[in-house]
Amino acid sequence: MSDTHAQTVPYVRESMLPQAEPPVAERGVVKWIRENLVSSWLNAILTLVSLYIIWWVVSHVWGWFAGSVWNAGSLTECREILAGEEGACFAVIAERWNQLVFGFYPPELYWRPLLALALFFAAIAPVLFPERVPRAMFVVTAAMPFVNVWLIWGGSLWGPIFVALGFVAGWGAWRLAQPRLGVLAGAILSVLAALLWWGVVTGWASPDFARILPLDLQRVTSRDIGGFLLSTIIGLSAIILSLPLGILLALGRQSDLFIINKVSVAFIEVIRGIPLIVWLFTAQLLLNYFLPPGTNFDLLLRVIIMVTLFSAAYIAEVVRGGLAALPRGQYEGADSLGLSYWQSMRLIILPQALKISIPGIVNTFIGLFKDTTLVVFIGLLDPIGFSNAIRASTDWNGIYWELFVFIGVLFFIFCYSMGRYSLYLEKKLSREHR
Amino acid sequence: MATTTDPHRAGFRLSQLVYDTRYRSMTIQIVALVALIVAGWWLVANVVQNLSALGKDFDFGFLSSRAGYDINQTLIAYDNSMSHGRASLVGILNTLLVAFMGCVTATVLGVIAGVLRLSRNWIVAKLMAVYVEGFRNVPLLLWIVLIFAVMTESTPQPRDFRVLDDGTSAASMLLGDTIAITNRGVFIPAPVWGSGALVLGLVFLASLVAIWAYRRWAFARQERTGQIAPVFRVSLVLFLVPTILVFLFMAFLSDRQTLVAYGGADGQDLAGFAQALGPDGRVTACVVPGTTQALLVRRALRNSDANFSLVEVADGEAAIAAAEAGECNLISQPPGVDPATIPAGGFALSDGIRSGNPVEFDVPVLGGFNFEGGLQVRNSLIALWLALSLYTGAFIAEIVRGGILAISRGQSEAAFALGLRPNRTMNLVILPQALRVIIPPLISQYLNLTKNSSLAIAVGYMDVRATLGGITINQTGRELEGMLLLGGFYLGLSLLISGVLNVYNNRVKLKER
Amino acid sequence: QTLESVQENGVLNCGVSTGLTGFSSPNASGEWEGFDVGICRAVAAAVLGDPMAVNFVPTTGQTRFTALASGEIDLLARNTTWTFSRDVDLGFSFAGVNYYDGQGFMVPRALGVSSAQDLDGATVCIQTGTTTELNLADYFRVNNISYEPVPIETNAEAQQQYLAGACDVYTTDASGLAATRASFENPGDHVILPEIISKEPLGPLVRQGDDQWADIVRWTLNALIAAEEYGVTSTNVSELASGTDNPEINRLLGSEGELGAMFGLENDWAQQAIAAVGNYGELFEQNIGESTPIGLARGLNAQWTDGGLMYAPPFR
Amino acid sequence: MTDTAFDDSPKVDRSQMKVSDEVAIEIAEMNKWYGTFHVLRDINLTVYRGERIVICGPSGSGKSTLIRCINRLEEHQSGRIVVDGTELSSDLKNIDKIRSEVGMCFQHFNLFPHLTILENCTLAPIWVRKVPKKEAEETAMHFLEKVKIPDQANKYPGQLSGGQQQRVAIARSLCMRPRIMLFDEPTSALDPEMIKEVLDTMIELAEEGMTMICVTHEMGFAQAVANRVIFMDQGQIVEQNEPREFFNNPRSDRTKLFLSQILGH
Amino acid sequence: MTDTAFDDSPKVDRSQMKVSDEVAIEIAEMNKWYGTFHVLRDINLTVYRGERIVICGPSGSGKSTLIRCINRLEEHQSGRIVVDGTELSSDLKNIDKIRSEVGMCFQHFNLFPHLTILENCTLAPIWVRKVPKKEAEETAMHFLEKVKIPDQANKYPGQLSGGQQQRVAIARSLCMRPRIMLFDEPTSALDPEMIKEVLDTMIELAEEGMTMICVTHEMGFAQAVANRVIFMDQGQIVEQNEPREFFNNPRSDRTKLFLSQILGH
Ligand SMILES: Nc1ncnc2c1ncn2[C@@H]1O[C@H](COP(=O)(O)OP(=O)(O)OP(=O)(O)O)[C@@H](O)[C@H]1O
Ligand SMILES: Nc1ncnc2c1ncn2[C@@H]1O[C@H](COP(=O)(O)OP(=O)(O)OP(=O)(O)O)[C@@H](O)[C@H]1O
Ligand SMILES: NC(=O)CC[C@H](N)C(=O)O
Ligand SMILES: [Mg+2]
Ligand SMILES: [Mg+2]
Repeated sequence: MSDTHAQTVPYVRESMLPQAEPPVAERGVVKWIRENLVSSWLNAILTLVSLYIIWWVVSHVWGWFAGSVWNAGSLTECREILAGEEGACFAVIAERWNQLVFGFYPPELYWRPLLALALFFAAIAPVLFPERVPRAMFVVTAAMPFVNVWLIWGGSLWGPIFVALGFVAGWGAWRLAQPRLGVLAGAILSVLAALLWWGVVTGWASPDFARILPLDLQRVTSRDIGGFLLSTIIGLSAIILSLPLGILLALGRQSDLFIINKVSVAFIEVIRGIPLIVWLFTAQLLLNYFLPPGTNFDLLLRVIIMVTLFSAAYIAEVVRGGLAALPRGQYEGADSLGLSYWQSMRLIILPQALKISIPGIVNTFIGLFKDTTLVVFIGLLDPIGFSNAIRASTDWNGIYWELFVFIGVLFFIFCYSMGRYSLYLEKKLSREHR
Repeated sequence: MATTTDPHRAGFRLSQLVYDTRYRSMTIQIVALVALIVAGWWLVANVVQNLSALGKDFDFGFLSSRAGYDINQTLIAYDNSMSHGRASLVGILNTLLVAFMGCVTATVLGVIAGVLRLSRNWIVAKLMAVYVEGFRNVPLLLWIVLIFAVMTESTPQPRDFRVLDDGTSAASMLLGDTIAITNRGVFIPAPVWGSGALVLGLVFLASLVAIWAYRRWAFARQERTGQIAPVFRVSLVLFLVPTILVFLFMAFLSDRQTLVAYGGADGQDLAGFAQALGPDGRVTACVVPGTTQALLVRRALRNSDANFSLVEVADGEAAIAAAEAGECNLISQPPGVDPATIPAGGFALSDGIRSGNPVEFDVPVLGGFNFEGGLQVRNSLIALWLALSLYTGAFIAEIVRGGILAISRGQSEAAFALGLRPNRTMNLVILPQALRVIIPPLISQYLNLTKNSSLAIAVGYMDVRATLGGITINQTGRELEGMLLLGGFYLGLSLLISGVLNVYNNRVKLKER
Repeated sequence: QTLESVQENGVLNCGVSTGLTGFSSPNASGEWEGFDVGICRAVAAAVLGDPMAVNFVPTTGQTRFTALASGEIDLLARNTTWTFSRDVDLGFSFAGVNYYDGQGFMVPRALGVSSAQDLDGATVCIQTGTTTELNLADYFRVNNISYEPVPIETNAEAQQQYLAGACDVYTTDASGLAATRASFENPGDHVILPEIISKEPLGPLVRQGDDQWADIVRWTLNALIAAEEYGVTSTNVSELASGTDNPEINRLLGSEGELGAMFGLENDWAQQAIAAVGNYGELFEQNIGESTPIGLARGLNAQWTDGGLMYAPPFR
Repeated sequence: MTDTAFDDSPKVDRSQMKVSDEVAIEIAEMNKWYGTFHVLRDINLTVYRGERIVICGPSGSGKSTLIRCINRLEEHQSGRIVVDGTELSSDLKNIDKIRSEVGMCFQHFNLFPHLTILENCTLAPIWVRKVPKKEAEETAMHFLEKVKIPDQANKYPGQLSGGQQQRVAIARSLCMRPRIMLFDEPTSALDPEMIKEVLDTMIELAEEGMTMICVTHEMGFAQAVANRVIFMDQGQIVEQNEPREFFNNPRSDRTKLFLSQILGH
Repeated sequence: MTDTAFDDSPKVDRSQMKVSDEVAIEIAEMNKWYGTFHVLRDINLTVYRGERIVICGPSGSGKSTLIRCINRLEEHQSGRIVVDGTELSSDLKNIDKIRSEVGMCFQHFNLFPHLTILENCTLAPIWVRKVPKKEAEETAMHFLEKVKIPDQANKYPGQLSGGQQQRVAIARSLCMRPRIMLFDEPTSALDPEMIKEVLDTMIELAEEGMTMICVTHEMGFAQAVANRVIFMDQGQIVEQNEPREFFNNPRSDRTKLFLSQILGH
């Protein structure tokens, strides 16, 4: 048709063609099926196999799920209700819901952990969505750890307040000393001030304050905390505490100072090279060997410390990645303006490096949160621990799937949504940085 | 030149320690070192004090004392009279075993899932996404206990395999009665190496060498003439065919061996001999454990519904001696033994048994309490192995997917535009590049898997944590030493693996400007 | 110094087993009860005057010694066998024996096994880190029969594995077997074999090197045993404490002499302990005796006066 | 700006480049959809052996899609494309044949970063043409000399500048001794200095009589070497003409608008 | 090409820019090694207050290294560098002092992307000079006006064009009220149109009598404002002269060769 021969026949289209519908095979469901399900022989077979797998799973699970019993006092009762029919016995969850979620936490005090959780979300909001949340919210962020400790364990509010004041004292000493005496002396002084505060002032003043204005909440011991509450407490406190430590380790690992560098490397590698479960056993059984004779403190606290150290090593690697991703020019830019090392870290480097690291940190946290289940081996009652305990009771002896499915689904919801969040962040970051 | 103020080069001032870059780093390091030493000293001092309060010392001598406990899965010879050190070694090997098996299957699963997740097939891709997200977002421990529960709760007990009087049984073995899946584990046929096994092994090695040589030849020829030889298919044939042929040939050649019985009449066959022993009599056969002869004798006896027991001896000589001493009344002699050389008091049964292939399979059969013979892959191992593989596989799938996605579409388009076929494009262009991206995180997943194998504790698998870090510590009270060794083992392993990783990384780094 | 730290904390850290009906198990409301738990409560009552001031730390066969050695717990009352190496090498002091036991086997009745000698090739569930594990190895070695051990952490898991048929035999202390069987749906379907293959004197233990604390635990246990001998029970103890004409009882209950003060306790320490948990006989009957589902006979654990081995040294 | 860069190069004597009557590529009534989006509409185009065609047009007008259809990197849904007498269908053999006849050069070069320059150039001859390695290397060196970078043969792509990389990409295609070359904006990812290097190479190729279809906005290049300029818009060929006419005397309004934009700035 | 961009700008009246006798920077017998590689060899250079020095030379000749030594982004190993009467030694106090006296402007701007333009400019004054925030912001706005982008103050660097970013970088340095400015190829990462914006800003600075050392290949700029042009090669100062002489009458062969290359193309 087109005889537009080379140099001879110029061609001009007079009227533009409109959009046309693609041929039938190229549109709608037909096309979708053709391209997505049966684009080749192999694909067609795969489709059939997948359909079979889906059918198999659904047909096995559906009856069990659809026929589930939600109201019964024991497995036998459940079986009676089912009367031989297939069906799950989710009654166990209904009955033990409180235990699985809160452990032995006194039921009338459930509002406390819930409030603490709400507070936690309020506190991380300015970190997660810095654009949308006013900066004043950082006050909540700073106060949250102390208030939450008080909310969960109860006791006098003055304890946490004095601990917090210790940090304030340290910071004050830093502000006073650093301009005059320099960084090193300032740092030492501020640590000393904080220690002095905790060691002397707190012991001497806080009981008095407690007497004058009690601010007491009913105490709840660590042994009463269990279930998802326990996992969450361990996970969240470890991640919050490990963040500063991890940053220090990352800086240490980046440092040119031989000893500091090597110590950081050794710490990170040793922690990461040994399974968490070994560390937990260490926390449970060996820690006392390393402490002065006679010291003995809460197992939960020890676990939190151990998990904190553990996740700090991982966070350090994440942050190191963030630091390495910053162009050298940023360091030089800061140097050329005359900022000191700590100033440039605090004002220039870390804000950027941490931002890049947030997805990694969230992923570390997901891993950590899953790993909190390991505390069952040292006798703490996390959800899996409770599932064992529940199965050991005569009422529910022989129940498996329902508990595992429930725990699994809860973990899945948490971890999956956090994973999505970190993915969203990654996308956003790569958009911003390009 | 104009004069500038001459900076006075004063001697060392104390402020230089803090303000002079040269000394400052020294100062900080010394402060750090001192702090470190103080902290270390504090810890050690506490340990010393605590130990002495308990009247304990720090001593690794316990490793050589008698362990006294049994381990159900041992890759090397072990019994309870051996030392704690040996028990630890058994545990270490068990850890390495499950880690190795886990890494292999996790890789296979991960690669398949990762590739399928990129499939154009919507259902398959979604199914893989469900697998990956499902395993990644639920704690490993939960998967381990879940799979263990499936294995123990929904598989039959060995006694369910027993055929009842009405000829039925609650469960049956698979694949021609060779595999039994029970709630104590899966019993599979175990290979027993016969006398020809060495030859077979050599043939197999030779075919590996041949494959290598063929590949070199094919490569050289391609360089020379450009012709491309079918490497994969020929390799596959070389891999399988010679070994199978030799096996068949040797099986064809294998002769019948002579069974020598004591205390019957000449000319009997096995059944006759058994009957001759009377209703209370028992055929006791002297066998060398672990040989094909032993396996075949046992099989023959089992099939003859005679009442029998086996006596284990060290070798053929010992068997004859034992028979002459009356400890057993049946031994087997190699094929073609001259009847005249049959030791005194014995006679050859009329129906010999086959002498055996280079490889015989010891098929599990139901015994008194359990399946006997064969290889028992215990539930604890299976649960741990499966869970670790599935869990890590999900992570590997993401790595593989990421690796393939990281190779831009332009690369395959360029290869297509050059006329390369899809499979060549995969082999020559995509895979070499994707592997560089994939392998480093892959190895760190191997590391994770190895560390996670310590969750064996959830299913009672006897890994190094259970032996050295569990029973040994418990029996000897050497928790400090034991945990130190345990930590050292894991640390050494991961340093080793990451060392390998570093070497690899340095070798494949892409050259850039 | 353990005494001081316990008194300072106001709570006794007591290691018990993770759950063995009748010996130590948490009830529906999360409160621990049982025979071993009774010892903990008695010691707490003697030392702190409050039987509820106990922090129960569940331990497995494997973790219990480390927990005690490292100071995680102050007292281990967890059906633990008194052996030479534990006493000498591991560095513990046994405070006496609260139950004379021996290792037994439990099999499903359906297997038709009547003797341990018939167990050749059987799969055996054992708790790891126990004497039973070692006894089992010795026993089968001596009798030249083979077995397949299935190592298990806790009694609950063992029970589960055993019921699922993952092992043919469950072996542990006979008392533990009885307690486990009692919690089965159909206890009658399982038999405990006649062989008792070892001596298992079970008793509470403490760290070596703190004699004062060891004495406190030892004599608290003895007080319970003596109380039974002298007919002091939880119901009549307060009445008897005001003074009787038996000087031994008076010394025991503190109305005469200064026994408590000798190891740093109040003089009414034994009275507190007995009031809290009852005397040895009461403790036994309430938790594991014949009237309970566990139904253990006193047997060796009867008073020496009744032909048993329970024999408390004199309070003098 | 880029015009300037090109203006320095010697004008090519177009009459020297001969066009035969043989048809190299014939596209007839070709249509293509992406999903329901009609990207190419009723394309009719015949390219004769030795012709040098420049395609231009606004972004998104389907230029890339058109030339990618020619070596079947994209599938067309109706109409026919005949390359060198072979019709493009889903027949794999035809596709392979056409792809080894048609060389393609991408905007982003798409060199294989894990292979040296030499290996990049010999890969396809060895595995597709089954040429002995030695011979393939000789050919490769020949073409590398032609694009003036024989000394880079043993480096990796990452070590070369953009212009050098694009020239390697051209050499890589040439090593397959294609009869037709397709260029998809080969210079638009390059810095101005490098553009010249690449255009020079392309002009040399044109002088040797290679059939070329080139998507580019280097109007200097079009004026210098093209036999025909094709202007596309909204998936259609709007105008085609020989270059002088095309630039000086565009007929369609769209073309005028387009030319005013790219020449004006 | 880039010369053209500059030629449009008005010629600067050089006589107006005064040079005092005071020494701003003195570098004497300075040597520097990277490992065993001797990058700077026996550098002697005295810069007077108010002087504007342009450094040029082939790539790798050590130009950047030299000016980075001046504010101690790199350490020198022998010889001395005295800036504004303070000798650069390993004494941190001196380093801090010099860095706050010497402004530096990088090829890639190195703005802080997480801070707004205003924050970029006030950061150092607030934290190093301890100026109240309000005052710092006023100063910053002053200098932003000077570089003609006061309206961008609340944007983030990523939202600005390259030329604007470079001007912000200059303003950021100026906010520290440095007495000496160092520029390291400030225009070479920019598109031609933007180069002019930046050069104009620099010329304005020069007119105000700022002491400047500038590594650049913008010969137009050198001719317009420099008091002295220094030519470096292989880590040494090969030639220095006032611009007219330098360009019209280079003495060393090395310089001639270099000039023929950069002016010729
Ligand atoms: N894979 C695809 N799926 C859907 N639409 C596509 C795809 N590839 C391209 N398109 C669309 O097809 C149209 C033509 O794209 P094409 O790349 O051919 O344009 P172009 O003329 O080469 O433009 P440019 O000058 O920007 O390269 C565009 O509108 C584009 O958005
Ligand atoms: N950190 C470093 N380690 C080792 N060598 C370096 C380092 N930085 C620069 N060099 C080398 O020092 C020499 C001088 O580098 P410098 O950056 O000063 O050159 P330049 O004159 O600025 O060149 P250009 O015009 O390319 O910026 C170069 O040969 C370079 O390779
Ligand atoms: N079963 C147990 O937990 C205890 C077993 C045994 N009495 C021991 O002390 O080792
Ligand atoms: Mg395009
Ligand atoms: Mg430079």
